[in-house]
Amino acid sequence: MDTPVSESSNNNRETLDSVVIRFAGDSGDGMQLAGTQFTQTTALAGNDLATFPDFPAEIRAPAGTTFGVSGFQIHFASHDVLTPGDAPDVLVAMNPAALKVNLSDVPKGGLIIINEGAFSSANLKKAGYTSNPLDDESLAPYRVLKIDISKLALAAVEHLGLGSKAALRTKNVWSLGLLYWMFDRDRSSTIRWLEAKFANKPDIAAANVAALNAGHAYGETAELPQGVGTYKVPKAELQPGEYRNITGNEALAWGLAAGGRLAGLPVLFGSYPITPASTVLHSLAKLKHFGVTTFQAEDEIAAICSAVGASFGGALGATASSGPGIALKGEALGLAIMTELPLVIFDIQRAGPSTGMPTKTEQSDLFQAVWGRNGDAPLCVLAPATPGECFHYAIEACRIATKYMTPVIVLSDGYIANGAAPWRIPSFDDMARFDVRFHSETEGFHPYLRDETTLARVWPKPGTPGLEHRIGGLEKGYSSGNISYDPDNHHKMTKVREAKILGIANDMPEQAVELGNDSGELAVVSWGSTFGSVNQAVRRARSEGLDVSHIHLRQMWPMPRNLGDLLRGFRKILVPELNNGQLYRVLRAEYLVPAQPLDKIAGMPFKVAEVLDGIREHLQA
Amino acid sequence: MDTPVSESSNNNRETLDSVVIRFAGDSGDGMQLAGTQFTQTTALAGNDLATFPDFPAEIRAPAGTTFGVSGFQIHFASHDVLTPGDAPDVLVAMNPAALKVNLSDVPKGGLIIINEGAFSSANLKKAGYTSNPLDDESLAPYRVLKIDISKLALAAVEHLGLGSKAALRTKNVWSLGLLYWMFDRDRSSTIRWLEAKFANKPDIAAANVAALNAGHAYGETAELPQGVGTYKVPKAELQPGEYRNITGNEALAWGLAAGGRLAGLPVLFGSYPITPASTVLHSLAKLKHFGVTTFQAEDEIAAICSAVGASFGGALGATASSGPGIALKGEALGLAIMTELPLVIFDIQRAGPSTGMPTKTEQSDLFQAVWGRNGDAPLCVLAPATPGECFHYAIEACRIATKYMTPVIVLSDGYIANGAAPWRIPSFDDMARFDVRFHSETEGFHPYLRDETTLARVWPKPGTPGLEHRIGGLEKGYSSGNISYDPDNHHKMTKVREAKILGIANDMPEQAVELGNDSGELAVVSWGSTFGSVNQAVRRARSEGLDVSHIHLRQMWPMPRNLGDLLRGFRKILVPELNNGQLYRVLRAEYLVPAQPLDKIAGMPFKVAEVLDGIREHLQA
Amino acid sequence: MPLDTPAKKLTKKDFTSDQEVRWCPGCGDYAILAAIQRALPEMGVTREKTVFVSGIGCSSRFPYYMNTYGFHTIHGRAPALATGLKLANPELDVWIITGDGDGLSIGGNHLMHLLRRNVDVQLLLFNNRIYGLTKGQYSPTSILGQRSPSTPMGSLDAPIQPALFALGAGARFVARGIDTVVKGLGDLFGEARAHHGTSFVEILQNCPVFNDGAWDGVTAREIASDTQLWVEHGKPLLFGKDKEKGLRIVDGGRRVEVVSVGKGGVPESEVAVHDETNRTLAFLLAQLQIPEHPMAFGVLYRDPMVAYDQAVVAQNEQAKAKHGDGDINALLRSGHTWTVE
Amino acid sequence: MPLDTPAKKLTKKDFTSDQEVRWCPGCGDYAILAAIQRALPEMGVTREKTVFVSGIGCSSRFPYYMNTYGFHTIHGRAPALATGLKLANPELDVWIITGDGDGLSIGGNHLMHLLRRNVDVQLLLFNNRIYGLTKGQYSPTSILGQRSPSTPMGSLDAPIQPALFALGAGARFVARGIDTVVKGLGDLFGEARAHHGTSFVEILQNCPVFNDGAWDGVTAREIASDTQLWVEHGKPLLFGKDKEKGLRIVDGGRRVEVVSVGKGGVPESEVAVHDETNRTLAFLLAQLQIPEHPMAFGVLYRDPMVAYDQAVVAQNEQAKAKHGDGDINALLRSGHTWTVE
Ligand SMILES: Cc1ncc(C[n+]2csc(CCOP(=O)(O)OP(=O)(O)O)c2C)c(N)n1
Ligand SMILES: Cc1ncc(C[n+]2csc(CCOP(=O)(O)OP(=O)(O)O)c2C)c(N)n1
Ligand code: SF4
Ligand code: SF4
Ligand SMILES: [Mg+2]
Ligand SMILES: [Mg+2]
Repeated sequence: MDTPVSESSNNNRETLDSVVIRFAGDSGDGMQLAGTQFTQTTALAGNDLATFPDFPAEIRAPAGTTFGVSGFQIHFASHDVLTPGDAPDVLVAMNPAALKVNLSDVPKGGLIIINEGAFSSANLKKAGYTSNPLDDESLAPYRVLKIDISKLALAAVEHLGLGSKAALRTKNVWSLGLLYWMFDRDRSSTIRWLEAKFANKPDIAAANVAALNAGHAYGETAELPQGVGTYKVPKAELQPGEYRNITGNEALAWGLAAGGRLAGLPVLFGSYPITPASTVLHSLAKLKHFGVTTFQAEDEIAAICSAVGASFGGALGATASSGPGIALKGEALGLAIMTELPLVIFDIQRAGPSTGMPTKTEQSDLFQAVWGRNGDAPLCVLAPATPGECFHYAIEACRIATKYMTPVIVLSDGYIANGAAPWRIPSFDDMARFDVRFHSETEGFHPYLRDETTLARVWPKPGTPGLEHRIGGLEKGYSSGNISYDPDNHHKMTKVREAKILGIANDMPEQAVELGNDSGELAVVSWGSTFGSVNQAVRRARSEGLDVSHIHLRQMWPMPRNLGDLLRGFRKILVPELNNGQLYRVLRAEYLVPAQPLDKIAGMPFKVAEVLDGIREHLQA
Repeated sequence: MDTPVSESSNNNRETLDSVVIRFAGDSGDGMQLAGTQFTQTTALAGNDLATFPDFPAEIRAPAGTTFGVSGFQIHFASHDVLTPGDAPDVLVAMNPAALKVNLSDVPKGGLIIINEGAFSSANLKKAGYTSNPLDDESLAPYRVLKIDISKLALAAVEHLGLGSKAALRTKNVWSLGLLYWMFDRDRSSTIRWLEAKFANKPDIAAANVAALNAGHAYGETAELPQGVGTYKVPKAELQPGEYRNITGNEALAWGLAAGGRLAGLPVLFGSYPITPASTVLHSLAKLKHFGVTTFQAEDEIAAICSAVGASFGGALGATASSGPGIALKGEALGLAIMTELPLVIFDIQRAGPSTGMPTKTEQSDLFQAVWGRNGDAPLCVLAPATPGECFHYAIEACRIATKYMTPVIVLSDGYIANGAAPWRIPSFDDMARFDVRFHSETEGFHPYLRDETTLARVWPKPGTPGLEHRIGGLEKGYSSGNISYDPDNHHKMTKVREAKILGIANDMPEQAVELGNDSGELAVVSWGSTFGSVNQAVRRARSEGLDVSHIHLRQMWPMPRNLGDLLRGFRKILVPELNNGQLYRVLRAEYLVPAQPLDKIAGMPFKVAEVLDGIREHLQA
Repeated sequence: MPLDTPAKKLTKKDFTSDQEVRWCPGCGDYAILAAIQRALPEMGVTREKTVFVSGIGCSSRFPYYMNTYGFHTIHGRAPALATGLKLANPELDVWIITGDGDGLSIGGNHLMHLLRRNVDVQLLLFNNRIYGLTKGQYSPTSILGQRSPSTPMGSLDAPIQPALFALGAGARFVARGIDTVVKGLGDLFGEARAHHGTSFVEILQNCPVFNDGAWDGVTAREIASDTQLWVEHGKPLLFGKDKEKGLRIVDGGRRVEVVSVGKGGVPESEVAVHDETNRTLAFLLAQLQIPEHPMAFGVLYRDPMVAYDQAVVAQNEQAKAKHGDGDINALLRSGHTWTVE
Repeated sequence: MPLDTPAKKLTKKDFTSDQEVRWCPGCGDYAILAAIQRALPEMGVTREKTVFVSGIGCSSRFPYYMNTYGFHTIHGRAPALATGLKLANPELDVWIITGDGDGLSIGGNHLMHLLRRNVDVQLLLFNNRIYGLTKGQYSPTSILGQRSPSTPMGSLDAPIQPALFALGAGARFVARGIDTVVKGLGDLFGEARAHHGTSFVEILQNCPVFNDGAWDGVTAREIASDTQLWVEHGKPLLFGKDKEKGLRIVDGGRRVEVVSVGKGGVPESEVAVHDETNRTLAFLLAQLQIPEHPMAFGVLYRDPMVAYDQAVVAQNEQAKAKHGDGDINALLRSGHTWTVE
């Protein structure tokens, strides 16, 4: 929470520039719901914002344990927001485990709102506390607001005569009400949402509304301790337009549907559930009326093979998975490369190796995407930076896949996949179509005839008389398309497969510099979901007078055609990544530039401060 | 065939320094047999030699077609031989297709021995000849010896009253006899071999011996045309010892059995057949009395999983495959990395991507081996240079896998796998044992206790009371071995997994320079099976006075600890590879040295001349 | 399933591609190829709507020799690929060609799911009880004790029985044929194609190079009438040169015994009658092995239900009927939005 | 199969690890865990010779809670891994824990080959007809029309029947139990362990979070006696509160009908008697579904043959007996060698 900008606002509210709030509680406590509603309301209030939901690995972890804690962080401000914030200004801790897990992230002086009612000795024990932190000195460095939220919520809904379990479940909404009061939010959209959600259970709806109002009223009426005030965060200057919240996986799904439309093709999406990719399948399964067929395959191999089969048949085949599942798809990816069929693959990265930490984010599949197959097997790799960009890059993947007859991997990650961000909704009507034209000329036909410019082979659609042909994973003759073991031909075909992919760089934008000059002392080169924290860090470094530029890659392969020249304009190159050093190696291999890694392999996004420290250190080194 | 060294030998034989002979015929013509026998006999005669068998992709390709041609090339000399030779001095062409496929490789003036009897118009047509090359000018640039071998072989075995099909099958042995005469070889070992092979069919044995003798006699008695003489290649100076021929796959199999012995462990080899890896399984299946259990799994995933299960159980788990199969193993490799279990993987590379050209060699799985998995998943990668080295590196893989509790990939390829080379047999008794000690201490036990030096975790064997424990693919707590989602712990574990693998470099030799100085103008850096041609090329370049050194890598990951410094001592670095540029990128990524590629992606080994040209060009550039 | 029919009557030659056939001389695959090239024109299919999809193996080279659309995919994955193809383009007539290794070793799982889903394709499994292409290792259908390069002392794992497996997996059409019984094959192919859903056809195939005569005990011409029982729906289960032998079901349906029929034997009425819609009977028939029993051929089981691809199309249509043709602009604006001015 | 027995009698507690159990409250997995922790001491096994191997899924977390050796592997591959483990160390007593997704979706092929090979392990398939861990997508055993996040309009693929699949794959021991019928489970576990070869045990399991009550039609206490037929070898197939109902086999063994037994019904002698060694009967029983028939539980099929791991050990011994303990020096010098002086 920044220092107050002024105090001259309504109701004596302090005006703040930006605030970070973290809701934390047991996974049964409804923290995700509270966070999502706060987000909606805050967006409506005109702030810019970013969020970070953090789930436990278990479906329903035993109540009260530290590994069952669920968190939702929101950062909102009167200016641009790029990250969910390093540290919470306000922590809402609904039980001892939530306090235990999150306390170390709260800066000294931060505000902690605690549900005292959950600090029973049983809960304290489950959380691994040997003494009650509310009774000792451990919270002294913070501003603490202890409230028996359980009891107050129960009281607020008592008149409705619900069972005590159901009644107690409203405590998340009660605390939401309190925060609405504290940050001057309007309750009405949440009330409408609750009434719609529980339309079939009017008493539950009423209870939640009552709790929300009660929490709000508590703020208005109760005497709050010293240091706990009320705040106002002015509207941000946002680009005008219609906005919505969108998660990365939703955006990928919608982008794929849109890409199919723009290509004039039906889409077949074959997938096998895996965290954190499953929700792409879930979203697409609802889009059957968009010409999207979804197929839950028996495994990842069948999933990608079904997509390859669909593309052979003249549809746009697509699939999605996460690291371990993508590993399984390697062999079939090779088939798509060899048969030069369009294919869209979403890799929602998670912490590895192996099963790793499935619910945690990471950027460690870059090598796998670019180089992880048998043989010389080039394809195109894209990496959106934000949930909203996922929509754009899913469409771009469809365009490139069909235009160049190639698989395209879109590298997302658990962080963008689940994180919702406000997104200015584009107009679909303004988007350029890229209708596919299937090959139709029977004269001189063979299946590996190539377009001279793109080097893409023709796409003949089964069902077309006169174009009957056979393809497969064996090497093809350049000028006949038949199986060929000719040594020179294999060399030539390997080179043409490479040239086709490298040529895609001519069809995509040059690399821009996000912040700073086109040359200088230090370029910080990031990719994917770390955009926000890296951009913030570079901004701060520049405000400290350091000569630092920010370059953010979205075209991972082929890389932007000007990238080598651009990088050579900097004396030093620092590559922050959520992995053990992958992009920095690719840059060195491609451009022979002295890129250095800055790694964080913790299943968590970078904090701005971590990147900033890395920049300072690197400049001193 | 070099120019005659002297003419003063026995029977007026010209003395030659080195000769390259290629046997070529239909796959039914027994060319591999003729080549192998010529090899045995030549080895006995004391020459050094190298061979290159080249099979058709089909099991039994239709007789007479060009894609059914089978070839076997042998290079033998009175000096060191490192490659099977660029171009044949002598081509034996048993039918029109064999002539058609191989003619372009024969240098002007080369000797071509042709089985005239097979040049029927039907065979000419099958080979795609429109006119008979024996009748036109196309063979004018060569020395040609036309013989109706079919007829002469039939005549030689007539007295045995075989069917004409069986009788005709002796024509390969007839031509072998002729070559034995021409190069002064002793027939007796082949006769013994034939008699043993056909012990159950004495008439076939007799027919073959008769044909062999008849071919030999033909040479002695027939008037041969101008320019066709008899030759002698003096013994080479070979290191004294007992020798045998060994193929790379045989050597891997035997090395694995030996490695199991040296570790004091039973071996479980789980594999699924695939060209060109299957023969490792075939060899090992015969070694049950060596404590080796072989398991033909239902697929590659089951194969590697069975090996991982075996290692968990306290045996040494191993598996083998080629590119597409290794791709399928990626996910399970990650499991072995995460659970830190020993595992030996042989990747016998073939031309890719996808199914590619299964019977052809290539080095295009380096990326896949080093980087081709989800997550940060480091392991050890070794690459023998010759069939004989396969034995040594299989043992080394066992040593490292068990000492460091890690998967080790041995990268071989189709060329070393099938190519037989004379190999000085080591004494097993001289080899250092590396007996595994399973963990036994129950006090303070957890499964991720590490050795301070190697960083390897302990290996507790199921069945041991008091060490009951659970492992799996989820991230482990550094100090408990239990599942951990702790962010810092994941960072620490990722780093310790990396450090463990990098530390292996301290346990392996420093990189030596094969030829030339330790620093200078140009280092040619090769790896794997290209050793021979690259070494020859560098030797020739040096003899031309060029400042070139040869560095041959066998430790692909971690790389030798002095490699960076060594490479930085050269102004230029050229990396010849049978792929589209993989090692050169790894070198740039690791050492930021200006390595440049020299690629050949033709399913064939380098010719010496190709590398030499590359060296010259690169020095000029 | 029949779709368009060609303008002019096609012949075997129309279905023969220009690629040289690259199987070993004498390979059973030749006969199967000829049988299908002959049978397709009979069925009145068009070349352009016909697709052959295969995995990897000698048998899987099949598509190259058919002058139709074809896809030679990767080992074991043809069923998965064909499923996607059929979902993308349900009007195509899709044939899957696989081997005992391709279909039952690496590809067993995809085969199982193809069968339970009941995708409308024909699957021909060439069972030579060996891995041909990789030079003769034993396969999941090899007999116990099979000697091969990977099992020099004989194999130890019990073979899978393809038809039994298919029934266990929920197949709705299970048939069996023999490479050399060309007429029988042609008929089976026609039945298979006519069936809506996955038609599973096992074909006993000889590999003269690596497993010569593996089926001789069943297929040799001299003994064929005693070792082969060709079943027909509604007909008694008779075999033998003069149909003088039959199968009687005993033990409350749990066992089958061979009986002599007619003079000196039992009356024909005691011989069981084939009911191709009964899965338990099919299970019984699929298990019959020489020498105790004849081996059963023909359509062992056929009990159609809706094909998966049809159901998918119908559900997609239903969604369209309900929501109208999807509107991307509306999708992007669905749920909660707000406007910044 | 029983090996060593522990020095002192162990208890449930000895088999309970120190890891906190992380299933949802009310999950059927708890009961199964308790059942095995109780059953193992009864069988007299030692902790150190016991290994639990699993894939990925809620059910696959099982090994963490057993204080034995354990391996939580990767999705679907537990059977393959266990096969290698058992070949490497045949003295171990290996239990595989899998789910309907883990074992029958991604892992179906490994399961099939485990069964046909007959590796001596026990496999427990927790069938909750849903993917639990990934939050509720339909599974290969989900009923037609199952609504789930991936099938919002209902699933279209026919479910696989695990026991039927196992029989088709050549399993030699097929049994079925219910999470809440703890006594029955304990008995089945004992029988499974006693069987030499792969013991396949399907356990109907409730997932209260994503598929609550999926089995209620069979398992609900009020109706259990009418919907559950617990079979016993040599005993008539009777069920109902007072065993007043039975199964009669009709139509030459092809169909099964429910009959009333005793007064007013048919004599008990007309009721079929269970023969666990008869595969066709097992196939018939495995297919029974409510509401037409009761669902069959207990050991549906048991017909031991030599276990794969035993055969492998024997063949290895045979090789040693024939060639003696392998000598690497001799191996390197086998075949043709020559000496350079
Ligand atoms: C991933 C992969 N693994 C292994 C192989 C090698 N391979 C090709 S075909 C085959 C088995 C073929 O057997 P089958 O399906 O019975 O066909 P057949 O050759 O007998 O007709 C194998 C193991 C491969 N091509 N790809
Ligand atoms: C290779 C791979 N693909 C997908 C997943 C995701 N995944 C984990 S468990 C599971 C399904 C679990 O279902 P089931 O086996 O029925 O177990 P349950 O959770 O119902 O007990 C899936 C799809 C994974 N972990 N690994
Ligand atoms: S190896 Fe056998 S199956 Fe393959 S083509 Fe030859 S004969 Fe046919
Ligand atoms: S999701 Fe279902 S199966 Fe998984 S632990 Fe929860 S209740 Fe059990
Ligand atoms: Mg086969
Ligand atoms: Mg389940």
